[in-house]
Amino acid sequence: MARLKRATADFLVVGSGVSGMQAALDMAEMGFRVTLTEKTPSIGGHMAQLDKTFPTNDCSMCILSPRMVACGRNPLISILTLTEVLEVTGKPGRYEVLLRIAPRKVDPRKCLGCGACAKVCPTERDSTFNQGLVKVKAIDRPFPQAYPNAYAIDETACVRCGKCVEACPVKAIDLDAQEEFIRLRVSGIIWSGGYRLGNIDALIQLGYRSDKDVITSLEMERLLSSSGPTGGKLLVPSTGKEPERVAFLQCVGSRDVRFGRPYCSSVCCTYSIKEAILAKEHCGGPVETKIFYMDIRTQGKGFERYYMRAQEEGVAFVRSRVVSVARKDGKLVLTYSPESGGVREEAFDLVVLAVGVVPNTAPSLAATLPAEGPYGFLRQSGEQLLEEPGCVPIGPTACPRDIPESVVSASGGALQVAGHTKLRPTKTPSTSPQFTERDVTGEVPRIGVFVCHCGTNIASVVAVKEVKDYARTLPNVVYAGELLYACSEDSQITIQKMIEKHALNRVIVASCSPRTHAPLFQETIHQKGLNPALFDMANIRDQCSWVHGDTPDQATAKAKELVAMAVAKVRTHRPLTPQILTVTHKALVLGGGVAGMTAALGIARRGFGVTLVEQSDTLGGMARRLPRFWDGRPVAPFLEALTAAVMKNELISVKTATRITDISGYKGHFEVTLQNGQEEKETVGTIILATGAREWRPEGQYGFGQDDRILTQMDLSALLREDPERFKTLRRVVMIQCVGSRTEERPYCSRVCCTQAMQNAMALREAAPEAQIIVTYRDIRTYGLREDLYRAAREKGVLFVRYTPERPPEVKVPEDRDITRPIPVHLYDPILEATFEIPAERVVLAAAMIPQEGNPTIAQMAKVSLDPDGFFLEAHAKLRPVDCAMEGIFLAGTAQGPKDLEESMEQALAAASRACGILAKQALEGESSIAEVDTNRCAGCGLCEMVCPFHAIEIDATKKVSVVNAALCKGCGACVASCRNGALHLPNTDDLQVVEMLKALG
Amino acid sequence: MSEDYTRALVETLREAFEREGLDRWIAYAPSRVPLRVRPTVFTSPDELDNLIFNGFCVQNLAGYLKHHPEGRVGVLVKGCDRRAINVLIQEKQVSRENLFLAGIPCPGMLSRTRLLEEFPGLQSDQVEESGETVTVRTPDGPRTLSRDDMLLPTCRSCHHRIPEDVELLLGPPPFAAPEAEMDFSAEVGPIGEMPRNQRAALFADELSRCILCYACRNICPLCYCDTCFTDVNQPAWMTPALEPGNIFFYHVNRMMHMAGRCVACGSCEWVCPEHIPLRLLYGKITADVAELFSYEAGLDATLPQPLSHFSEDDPDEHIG
Amino acid sequence: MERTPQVAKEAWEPRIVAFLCRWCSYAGADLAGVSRLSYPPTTRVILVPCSSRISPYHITKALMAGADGVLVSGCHPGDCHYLTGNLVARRKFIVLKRLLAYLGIEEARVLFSWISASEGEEFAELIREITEKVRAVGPFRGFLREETRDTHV
Amino acid sequence: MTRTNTSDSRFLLRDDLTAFLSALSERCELWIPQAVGEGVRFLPYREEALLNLDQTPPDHPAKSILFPNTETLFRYERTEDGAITLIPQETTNQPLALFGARSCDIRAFDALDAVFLKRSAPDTSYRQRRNRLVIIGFGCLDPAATCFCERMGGGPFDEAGMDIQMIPLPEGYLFRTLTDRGKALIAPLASFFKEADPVTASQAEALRRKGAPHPDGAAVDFAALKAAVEAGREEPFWESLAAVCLGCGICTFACPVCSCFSLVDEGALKGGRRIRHWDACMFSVFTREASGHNPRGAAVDRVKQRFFHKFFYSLENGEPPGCVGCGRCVTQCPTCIDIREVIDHFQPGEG
Repeated sequence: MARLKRATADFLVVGSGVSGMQAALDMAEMGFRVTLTEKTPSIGGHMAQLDKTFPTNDCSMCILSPRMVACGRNPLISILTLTEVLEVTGKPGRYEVLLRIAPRKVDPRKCLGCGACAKVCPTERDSTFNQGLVKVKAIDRPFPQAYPNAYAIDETACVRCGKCVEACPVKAIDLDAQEEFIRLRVSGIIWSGGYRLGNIDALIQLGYRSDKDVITSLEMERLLSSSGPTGGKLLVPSTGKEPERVAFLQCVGSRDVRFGRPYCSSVCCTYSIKEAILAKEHCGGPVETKIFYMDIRTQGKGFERYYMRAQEEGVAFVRSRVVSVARKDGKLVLTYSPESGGVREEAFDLVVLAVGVVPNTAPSLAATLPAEGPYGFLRQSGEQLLEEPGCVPIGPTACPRDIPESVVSASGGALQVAGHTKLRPTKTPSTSPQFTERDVTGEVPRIGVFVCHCGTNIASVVAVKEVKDYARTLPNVVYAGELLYACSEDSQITIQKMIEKHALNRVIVASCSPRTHAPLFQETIHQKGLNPALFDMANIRDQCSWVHGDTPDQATAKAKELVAMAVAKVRTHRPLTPQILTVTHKALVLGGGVAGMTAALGIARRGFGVTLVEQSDTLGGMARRLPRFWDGRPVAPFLEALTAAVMKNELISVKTATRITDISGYKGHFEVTLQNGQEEKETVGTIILATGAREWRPEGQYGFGQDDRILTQMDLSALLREDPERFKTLRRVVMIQCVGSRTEERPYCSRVCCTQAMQNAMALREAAPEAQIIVTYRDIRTYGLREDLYRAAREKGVLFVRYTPERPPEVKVPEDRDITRPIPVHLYDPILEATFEIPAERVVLAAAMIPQEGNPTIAQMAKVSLDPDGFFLEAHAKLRPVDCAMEGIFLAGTAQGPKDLEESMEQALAAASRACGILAKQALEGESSIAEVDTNRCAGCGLCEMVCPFHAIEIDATKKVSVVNAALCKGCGACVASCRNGALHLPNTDDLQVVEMLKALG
Repeated sequence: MSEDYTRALVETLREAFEREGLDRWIAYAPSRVPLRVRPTVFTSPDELDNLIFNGFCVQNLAGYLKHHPEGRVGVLVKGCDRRAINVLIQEKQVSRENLFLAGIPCPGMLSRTRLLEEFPGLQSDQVEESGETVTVRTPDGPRTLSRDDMLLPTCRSCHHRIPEDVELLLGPPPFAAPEAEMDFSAEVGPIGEMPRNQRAALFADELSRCILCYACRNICPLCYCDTCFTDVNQPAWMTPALEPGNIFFYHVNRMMHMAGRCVACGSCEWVCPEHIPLRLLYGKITADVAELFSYEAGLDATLPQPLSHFSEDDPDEHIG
Repeated sequence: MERTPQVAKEAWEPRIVAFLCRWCSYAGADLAGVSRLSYPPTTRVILVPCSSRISPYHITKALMAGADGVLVSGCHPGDCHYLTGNLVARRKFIVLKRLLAYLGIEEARVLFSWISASEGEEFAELIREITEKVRAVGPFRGFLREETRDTHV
Repeated sequence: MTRTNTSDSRFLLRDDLTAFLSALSERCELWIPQAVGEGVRFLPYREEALLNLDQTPPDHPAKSILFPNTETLFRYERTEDGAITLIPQETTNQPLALFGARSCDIRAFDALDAVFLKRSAPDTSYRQRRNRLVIIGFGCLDPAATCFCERMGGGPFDEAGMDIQMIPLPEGYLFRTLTDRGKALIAPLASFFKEADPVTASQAEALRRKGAPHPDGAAVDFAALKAAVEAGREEPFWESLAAVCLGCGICTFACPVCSCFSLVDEGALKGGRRIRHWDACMFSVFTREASGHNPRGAAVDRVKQRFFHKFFYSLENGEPPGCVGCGRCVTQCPTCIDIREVIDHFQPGEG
């Protein structure tokens, strides 16, 4: 008998991959109650399956797992797994959603994740998580870090023998459990359906399924992962040996009209580069890796450097499409046609197919969602991004994109649907859970030490058991244990159980970096009543196993010492309570371009005041020079509408011809000094940097500056916007790509130029149908759906000639400057191995997008960092793409790196969304470790007052002692170090802790 | 001759004491201890009869201000006393308005150690100071010495004998050493040029005698903390165990505390029962602060101390 | 307590206490790990909020406690998460560095550097470099130990 | 300790002193006064040490032979398995010979004995050293202007506490063996000595009887001093001393009698130890309690304590007075706080 329940929430997020989780978390930050549904037994999505993430090679699970745990623990997020949407009715602001929850048959609230059930289960099936590379039992947990950390029964494999029911120590299994239905009332819906792997026919054509050693890129991820079927050893499936040669075949089922997938999947080039680098790292012997590609598309932030690193590390790149893969003499033989012509055969041990992405669709949501775009994607156009639909598609379901882009779209989507309910600023409950703390005052320290294997990341180098055994001998350590993944949900439960069992009052986790993982564990112990400050970590991975792989014995010795130091430190920790900081419910957006305006509007629509500061006299920024969005929609009417909306919004105060001269303060309370003839001060709770970028003027390159007929793509765009007719007599145009991009000086891709070249080329074709247009390029990077433009340009007869950086085109500006004569451009064709002279009437240079000159000044004022290219640096390349390391400051648009208009808007929405997460709160939690004065000891000399960068210390004139202003103190400790006699203290980072750690040195 | 000077001094100070309505006057009085005077807090103008000023007035009187912060206090200051008071003002330990300073152009103070070395058993009344000489009456008749030769090493290199910014600048005593030629840190340079291991041996040797009695700290006019880093526990930086590590730790960190503050009064050196040449240590700090930050301690109470702030273009030779 | 100098020369590996600021240098060290850049296992990192948190006490105490070398690393000038903490530290450390050198401590034993969050390779190289520098000067035998005569009781 | 009935005098030529000390050092742990830097202190004998018998009194008292500035009471080691082993200090029965100490320093040992041996629980490490100690005292020819041992009941040639008294004479030293221990110590070294001829003996005897000039007044009546000090507990006199006292503690470090100490535990993960070290009642932290309260919080309390200990509490406890008149605190006090003035204030003398 199926049960039907009724429930309400503010919003529903369908799909719990990294995008869905981000959307849910951002909504919870804004104070909304969110229901997050997932059709599989665990949240996490595809990212959980990845080994490492590009371009930093961060461990995917390591950065994802804390997110999963954060979602799982957020009191405003309720998670429903094994759940699908059956039906949606209603309208924006008032939807009714019918959900079906398939029977897990294991009660997740009871299940310990002990695995006793799986041990006795007699039936096996393919592991979905491991892409069918291994078998698992009918009752299983998808992966060790799964959330909820509970087993589930696969009905299709289950034989109902009942052995698991008997084996379960907590009677969590009910084989007769039935499906459930929920009728959920929500104001808005986020569709985060994600993607699936591309066309199987394309795969089969290249030997997939018929040959075990032809695998997909996702299977490769599992083979590389230490939690995968081979424990992170790259082994050829048929032989079980390490491969000597691995081939990566790009664009399998992407950019291929034959399979109905003409678009570019956008992520495959960089992930293949990653897998090629990792293949070398994961094998004992030397491995040759070769990537067969059409264009290398490393357009993302930091990706070009990653591509260069791969080349340096010996990954070979072959520009060719592979025709066939066949088994000959025990090897996989690839037949392909190299650029130099002819047909070549080459043997490999392992072939990895870079399989494209296909959006998942949701028929039940079809009526609610925006119209389906090309190829099943649900893209929002620029105009649509400004709307507030009741149901928003995010992540790769909207268009092919990578993780940070998906996270951006998720944050932005959260803000868009939030339009359908009133934010309740200053009334929002704190999202940080409150736990009753146990008073440990006067207790003898009882320390628990948990040593993490991190799969094999630590355990393959450091003798974990030895470290654990050693930890147990340390003073005040009453428990020491090992964990496979300390960050996984099951480990949190283990830690909590041990806290209870051994009455622990201090906890050490020896695993990775406290920078990334301390908050997770702190919350774990907090739930058990231990103040988060009664915790510390020993970084035995990032600063030990990962860097001392060639000296395992010494790495183990070091790990032991690091644990001893951490134990000595935590022994002296005392509980700390964070500062409560009030919030000024107002934002400042710096930069009045499209990104800045979009962000300002997004925030103002949520009911918060915004000051929009623009240094020029007009709003609009770079968009004023752009004729079209990449999808062809005109920019001008859009820009007009956006500007009007901004100007007319009463909550937005626009300040043009204004500069910022100082920023001080902190998240929730920034003081910004403005200068526009006179000085003005603004107090705001959050700041968005949307200062844009600019086009490089390539003086001296390709004759630029010597002849007016040599111009940049932006110049051409502006001219086309003004009057395309002026070009109607043109006969020949040469466009040169990558001018100033992908060079030694600027080792990054400017991302927008290829698409812009396509648009301009086609616009010229339209204006001058007879003209010959030649685009000379290194790689065409019309990523994602923009590939359609490339195909269209080719179809329309635009000519493409590749050049290599060694033999770039040469522009021979006539010495007599006779503008009636064409400009000879010499092109070397690497395929024909010949140089051609082209008499061009216009030479169009795709000049690099470069950071604003003012960035360093702003960075210094705002205490944010710049990346090596001079753009603003985000807090984390993958998961915090709009946050700055300085909390309360966010990034929008090209200030963070090259993007097109639509992408800038998406990021602006995301920044606004994150900003609203702060503005919606009544108060924020501040620093918990701030300076304290021992007034008995303080001599009132005032040295601390002098050195404090935040003016947070003053000498009390009557008492003649220092007094710390808790709201201003950031806990840097400069005062503590300046104090001659130790009258100042920084709790838990005090001299005492330093000395205790030093005393634990061996 | 010096008696006349003392008598005039007493009368001038007595007059100021009364006129200014001071609560106390800090100066020197004679003692029975050979070649030493006693710093004395005079609480009434009458007591000043006992005041004395001669070449043995080595104690830095600024140190007595840290114990007497209340009321209006007159102080007889030499150059180094005055500079030390400036540092105390910078560090909010005294307020300038509570002080009445009578500055005495310092004649340079005599080294008791040197005199006793030369004349074992010498008593104060056997010494006569006049002009640029010191005359010692011995059983074998008087012996006249150059005052300059008999000065404390720190006084020999003092360039700030005349106190500045005082309420009352007294006339020069009828005995004085000539203007100093060398610098406080003059001996530092050559040591810095010695091979490293020789330097290490030199300091190991000198500091090995330290008994951690902390007399150098306690006599320092600028050491006023109620609890010194030597005495804190939780954490204990060091212990009183007489071992090279503790001795080194004490001296290095005390030197760091004195960087930009030491006024080269030499008290720590003459008080040391082990005769450790502490000027070689404090001279180094002083020389570096002068070279790196163009700063000399105690000359201007309105300037920030060099280690309490920074400049964008500070030297960074040490950043590797 | 005085450190007992390690005996066997061949078994000796330098031990370097590294005070790293949380925002830049510690992140740089993490990045070296994420990038799997190999460097010798000679460092024992103590995480501090800012290089300005480090005082001469910490550095001298580390040497007293058994370190053969001490590294203090903070953000590059201008990058300090706490605005200017590193610049105050810079002044203090140049005085200390010169003083220790003057007293005869080998310069290789006390090192200062700026490492940013993106300088994983630089961090790894720094550790390789200072490890060799410290190795070259040998184990630290304690303050004032060198060529000194027996100390009194 | 057995005193021989009659003293047995032998003569050592000045030129043979070095060889004698060298030979003696092979038979015992020998401490001699030596010049270190610009001062003189008692340290274990070394071949290259610069013997100095001339400084009166040596800058440092001889007390460190019995009561070292820093003494490790025990050590412990912790092995990697967490086991802790206690390592007691090594002991020896080898004689401990103190050579060249003057009578003031040796009389001070009585006061130390009273503290370390005669109270409820004798101090084992002190007792162990005390039992090994054999003293070759030194007759004091030229007391300093700040010496006042005779006022305190002693004298430059006082032989109390010595096993051998050594009297400096123009050509050498007369060794008067006073106890069996003294006899046993130098018996094996008989070859260095010759019989003291009558002239030498009488010269020495004359010196012994003559004593030294003492300008500083009459012998102290300790009972009267004790009563006067007690009666004067609240006198403003103390304030006048405290006004100039820097609290530096040199007086206590220089004093042969002062025996304040503290215990400190030094511990690290790999091991540690407990040490005893000299402390000083003049330090403000000496009595400060963990709470911050200090029963002797003001300088005057501390100055008073020092003199009360010496002239009131010691006597009250039936222990020797806390001053032997060596004058070191007088000469070394940077601000001329003069114990003689304290005595004179409460018991006006003749000087």
